[in-house]
Amino acid sequence: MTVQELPGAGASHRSTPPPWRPRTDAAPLLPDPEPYRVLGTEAADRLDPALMRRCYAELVRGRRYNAQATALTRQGRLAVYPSTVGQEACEIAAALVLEEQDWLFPSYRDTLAAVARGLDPVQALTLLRGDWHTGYDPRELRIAPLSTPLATQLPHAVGLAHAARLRGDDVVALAMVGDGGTSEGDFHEAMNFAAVWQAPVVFLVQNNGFAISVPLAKQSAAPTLAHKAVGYGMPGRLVDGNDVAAMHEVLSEAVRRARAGGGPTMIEAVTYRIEAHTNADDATRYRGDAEVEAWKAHDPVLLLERELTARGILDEEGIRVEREAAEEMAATLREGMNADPVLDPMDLFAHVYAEQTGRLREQAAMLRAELEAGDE
Amino acid sequence: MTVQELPGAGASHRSTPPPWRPRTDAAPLLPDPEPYRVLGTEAADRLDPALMRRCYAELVRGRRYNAQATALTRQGRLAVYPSTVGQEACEIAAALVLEEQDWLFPSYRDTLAAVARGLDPVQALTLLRGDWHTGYDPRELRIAPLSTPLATQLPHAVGLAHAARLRGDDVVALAMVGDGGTSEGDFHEAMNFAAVWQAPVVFLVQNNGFAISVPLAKQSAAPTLAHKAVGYGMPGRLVDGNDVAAMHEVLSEAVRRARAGGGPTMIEAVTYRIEAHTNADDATRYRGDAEVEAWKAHDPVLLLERELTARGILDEEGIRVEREAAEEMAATLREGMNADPVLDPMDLFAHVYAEQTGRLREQAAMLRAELEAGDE
Amino acid sequence: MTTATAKAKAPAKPATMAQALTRAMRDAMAEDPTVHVMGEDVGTLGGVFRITDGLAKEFGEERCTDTPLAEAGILGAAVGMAMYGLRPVVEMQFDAFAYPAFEQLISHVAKMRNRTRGAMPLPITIRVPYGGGIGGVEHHSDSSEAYYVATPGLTVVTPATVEDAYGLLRASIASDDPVIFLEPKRLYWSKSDWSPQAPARVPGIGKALVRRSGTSATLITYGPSLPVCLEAAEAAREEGWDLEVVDLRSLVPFDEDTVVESVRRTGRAVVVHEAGGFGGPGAEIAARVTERCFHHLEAPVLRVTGFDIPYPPPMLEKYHLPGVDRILDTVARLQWEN
Amino acid sequence: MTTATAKAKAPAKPATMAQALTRAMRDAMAEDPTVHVMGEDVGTLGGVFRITDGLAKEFGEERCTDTPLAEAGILGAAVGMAMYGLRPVVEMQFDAFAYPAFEQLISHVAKMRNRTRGAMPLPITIRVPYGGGIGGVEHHSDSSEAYYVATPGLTVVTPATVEDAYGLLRASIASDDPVIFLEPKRLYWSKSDWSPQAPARVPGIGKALVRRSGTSATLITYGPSLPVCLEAAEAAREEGWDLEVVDLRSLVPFDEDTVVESVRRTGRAVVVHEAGGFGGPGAEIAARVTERCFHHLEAPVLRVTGFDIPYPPPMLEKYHLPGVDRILDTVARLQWEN
Ligand SMILES: Cc1ncc(C[n+]2csc(CCOP(=O)(O)OP(=O)(O)O)c2C)c(N)n1
Ligand SMILES: Cc1ncc(C[n+]2csc(CCOP(=O)(O)OP(=O)(O)O)c2C)c(N)n1
Ligand SMILES: [Mg+2]
Ligand SMILES: [Mg+2]
Repeated sequence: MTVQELPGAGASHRSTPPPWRPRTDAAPLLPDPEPYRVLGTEAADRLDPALMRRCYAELVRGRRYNAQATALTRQGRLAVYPSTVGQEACEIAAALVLEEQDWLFPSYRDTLAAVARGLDPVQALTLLRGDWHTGYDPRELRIAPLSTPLATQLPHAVGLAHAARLRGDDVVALAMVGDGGTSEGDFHEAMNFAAVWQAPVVFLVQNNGFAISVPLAKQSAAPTLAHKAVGYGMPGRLVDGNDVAAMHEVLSEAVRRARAGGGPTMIEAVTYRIEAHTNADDATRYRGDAEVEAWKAHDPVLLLERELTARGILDEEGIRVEREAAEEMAATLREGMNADPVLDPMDLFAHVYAEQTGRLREQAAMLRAELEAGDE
Repeated sequence: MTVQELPGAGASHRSTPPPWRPRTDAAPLLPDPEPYRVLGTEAADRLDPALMRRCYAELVRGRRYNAQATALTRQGRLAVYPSTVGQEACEIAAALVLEEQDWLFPSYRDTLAAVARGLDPVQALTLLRGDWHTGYDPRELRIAPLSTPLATQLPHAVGLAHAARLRGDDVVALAMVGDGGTSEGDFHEAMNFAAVWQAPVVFLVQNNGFAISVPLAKQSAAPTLAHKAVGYGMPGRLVDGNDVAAMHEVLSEAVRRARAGGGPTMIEAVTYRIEAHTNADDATRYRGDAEVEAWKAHDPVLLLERELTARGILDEEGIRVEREAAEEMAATLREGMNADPVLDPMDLFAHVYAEQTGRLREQAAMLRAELEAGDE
Repeated sequence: MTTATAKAKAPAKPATMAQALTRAMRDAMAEDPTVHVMGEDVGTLGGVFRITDGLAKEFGEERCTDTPLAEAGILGAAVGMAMYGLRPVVEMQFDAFAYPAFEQLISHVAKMRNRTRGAMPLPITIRVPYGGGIGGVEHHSDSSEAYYVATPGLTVVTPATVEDAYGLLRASIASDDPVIFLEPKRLYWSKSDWSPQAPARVPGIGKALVRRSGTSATLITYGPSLPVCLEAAEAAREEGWDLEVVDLRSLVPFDEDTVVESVRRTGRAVVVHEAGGFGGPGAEIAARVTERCFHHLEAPVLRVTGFDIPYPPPMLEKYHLPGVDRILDTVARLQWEN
Repeated sequence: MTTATAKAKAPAKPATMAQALTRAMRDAMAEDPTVHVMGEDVGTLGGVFRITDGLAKEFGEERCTDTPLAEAGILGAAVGMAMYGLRPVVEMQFDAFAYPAFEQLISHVAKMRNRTRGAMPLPITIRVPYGGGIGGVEHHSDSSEAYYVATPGLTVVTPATVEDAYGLLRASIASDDPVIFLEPKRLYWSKSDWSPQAPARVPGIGKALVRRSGTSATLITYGPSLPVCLEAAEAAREEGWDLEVVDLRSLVPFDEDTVVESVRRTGRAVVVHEAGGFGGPGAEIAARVTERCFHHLEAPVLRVTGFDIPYPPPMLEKYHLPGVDRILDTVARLQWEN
């Protein structure tokens, strides 16, 4: 094709370009500049007392669960534990907003969300105890395996939600990831697939300020992480991640939207990792006490406790009851984790394939012989 | 840590959360809703006649280059050619806005940008002729190898720009990618690194409507691709990619900004791939004529030609001169490509490592023996 | 194997490997509504090699889907779909463009069954057009099987004939394990008069086949190199060698018994493949065959492979690819005098 | 080897492999301003294994940089930096977390020199802590060397001693080719009284070392398995075997000559590594050694490797890792009676 042959040649130079319009209106996709808050604001007048009591109970249990798990690392009962102290509101809200048929896709840090969804804590901690990788059947409670490779669980959530939608099933997938995880290519690809497919997924980004030692400022230059949503054509929401009422509301709304066929939402929960990355980490190497103290004053359990006490929804007795329940849970967990797991080395060869290859049969036989020789 | 021990316990329930502010103001990062245009608008009054004559000359040559390259595929002189007919304004502007010391990172489609930057067309087409991979020394004209794996060149551009900045050198990197390429994880990671590092990079996304057969609607649900920028904290700009004056202006501005230490910019050029994906593709399988015709009427060469003729900057004679120059370039290219490339099979073993491994020496000896036996 | 309706709509009798592959997906989709095809350009266009031609038209875009351009996203989404009970068939457009999906493949696809103690198998078929010989520019001709072979949990299959293209792809889609299905690009247009109306009863995954019987030595090969080996075996007759040719058909599982039986009989063996030699699948085959046939071997097992270099540009690929002469030269080195 | 200023600031005499690695980077950075260290948590924290401890403090964050969390981005940016003349030293936090960077590695890092006819070499060192034995949860103990070994253009190095950790890392950083530098995690805290003040003149990349002389059979190994092999060799004395132990030190280039010389002498060989056996590096070693030592071999070359399974959870890893008993059992199968 040369210029001469072009159909428009000779026409006025004010020709109109091919029609253009943005595919969607960007304005409604953009997050508010301030994290959404309920506790301590007027919006708290609308709180559902029963729901908040439930949240309070879960938060207290969650806090206790964190303390217990960390204690178990000190006793050598857990190989490693990434704590969610300070992030319990996110974990709890994520679990509570889902229906039975929905799916949760936790990251390696989110054992608490899995426990709050109903998973047995010992099963939730199997990976971190080290007797097997995934300590539960993901289909039972619809909780995907805890994902160690960061952000890789996000496309899984999209694919699962998409498949359910194709099948006509009423299923929403909620996928959790950290601020650091948003830098991975898999985050990007998952967000894009979800938006293009209008899959019923909710992406919950817990911005806890750090990826191990790396602070958010070295991770992203975005106005907020929630602003990433607009680039995929989905709404981004910014929430105070320590405000369980706000978290529950915003997550519920996103789940409702997804369920109704309105497509995916991304939520940035602004929160803080109060403890070190894991028990193996030394947080004093990369952050000062002042920041930690400021965040401790904005503690998710405390925020709700104050709100509920001020409103007379919770009293000393109520607090005592929940703490006792939490202690019971902790005792059960301790007990469960004190029992040595039953190990069968021959499990190594199970489930590599549906049917064992010849080579694996041979290797299994070799190990069996070694074990038998050792027993003698 | 339990609730009781928290420092804020007992305080008023209207405590203030830790200070919050968005890292940057999102508003200036957002693209205008309409692609920026100069030609055929009042902004054209400010055009620099000399620059526009230069652009015109390059556009005419570019169009001719495309025609010639496609002809070469029919003659079997090129294995494959991805044409940029309709996209010449993007290709030319990308080349013209760079200083000598700057770097261009082309995708596999962007041989024309490389040629417009000064690369010998035969060298630019070596990859597509098939006698070697990269037909030129990238350091000579500071043109990175044409990148076949999509979006993988983007982090290279960021790294190079970052390195130059660390060294205190005045270097800007301009990286080109297609609409389809924005879906890849590497696009995301490169954008993020660039923004966090405030690297002097300009990302030019040519949205030509298709990734082979896949239309933009199946690729992204974003309002515009330029909206992706805000999620990284860099400005996104939307431009009419067929308007070389607009392209030149917006790209220059971004390059200037990068050079001045203002960080990266992402530009979406709205354009159209007039021909098939490559000569091997059959575009009738996935799109109708009407769309193509509408875009032909908005041809980049024609748009400029009309503007310049209307303003008396270009006349019949000027057009003739440029066309003749383009014919000459085409004749030289034809000639260059008609010469059979000199092949040395032993090149296979050169430059795999700085120093050949023993195994490679052995394999090279084997091939040499085979070739000698064949010669006998 | 197909339903009555499916038969009615069946495309013309496939003659090429490409057509047999299309037909295999089509029949699988007709039989099993959980089979979903996905990838770049697989829908409207039918794929750049047209292997998925007609599937979107027959089964709708939701069963044969043009995805966004992002291989990790494609495979990751397929994992999620498989978790929900679908059987995704993923097309990677070219060998080298499967690399972005490597983390999903290694850390999830290959391990999911094992890490969930069998609770969550992933019946995903990943079709990868592989190898050279088609004049492709760089990154379009890799033989990447070494990566897949070294990854426990993956089944690695590669057909060399039109019949096997159909049979092995059907078997791969039916498999409850993830399968890397390597399609030899340069055999896409190879022909046979095989007819799907009466599909030959091809052995399933994990069974090698002796494609030519012989007594002097065994050529062990697969995929794109099978026709070359058969040609070499014909040419070898002039030199007085009667070569046996074994087509592995799957690299994992590796059918040692068939190979070992042959090599014990012939006493000599050459492994032939296009992938680079160093650390390539041929190394495993040679090592294992030697281990099991040591006292039957008259000479060490040799390998004829692609050179240990990045895949060459189109005009030089003929020097790189294992050809008849190179195979015969290697057979000649099998210590016939000793 | 170091400048006067550098010496003045030098950290205390390294005793562990971890410290030797730190010291190697430090000395390289002090000598050559183009050496840049980058990766996740390498700056302020000094890396999760503390291998980059102190570098950001001594050389500034621009020379030792905490990157965003994205491995393809890290390696891709390093490619661009190397194109501009820097020498990036990239840390991948764990073996399995290098997989996201696989496309950059295979399609660019390994090929850039070749595809530009030598115009654009990429002197990048990619440090990958690898292997198990440290009680890591899934995805933290992979032995991924098979992937690297099968990729032409990459040099693949792995130290087994404190001295080599220093010497080989220096050599890798100095190399004009991209080097995969595999650090055996469980040897990070292994000790020696080697002193960097008088660095032993260690042979550079591509030279294997006989770590123990012997006459009965050769154990061929590298990285984390070297101490196990040395222990096995000691234990073997009781059985009457005098085992030679060869430490490969680099898998690419593979120092065939040293290995072949040893095996021709002993007539028997076992390859030992932690990576899975099927398609693992041991296959190449066994195949090649057999090819070159065929008539000297009393028995086929055997392999003791990790099983062909996803890496097991911490409590079961001891059953998976090649240990002294498994090595001795295998040595016993080297057909001593024949
Ligand atoms: C692909 C990948 N790269 C690196 C790591 C190592 N790693 C584990 S946790 C972590 C930091 C994660 O930060 P973030 O996403 O913010 O989650 P958080 O730990 O704060 O919950 C890193 C780098 C990993 N698990 N996966
Ligand atoms: C990583 C990768 N995946 C797939 C391909 C195959 N491929 C080549 S071009 C192309 C479409 C590219 O579309 P776009 O980015 O819009 O660029 P355009 O061709 O329109 O210039 C595809 C899928 C590739 N080259 N690289
Ligand atoms: Mg975090
Ligand atoms: Mg395009």
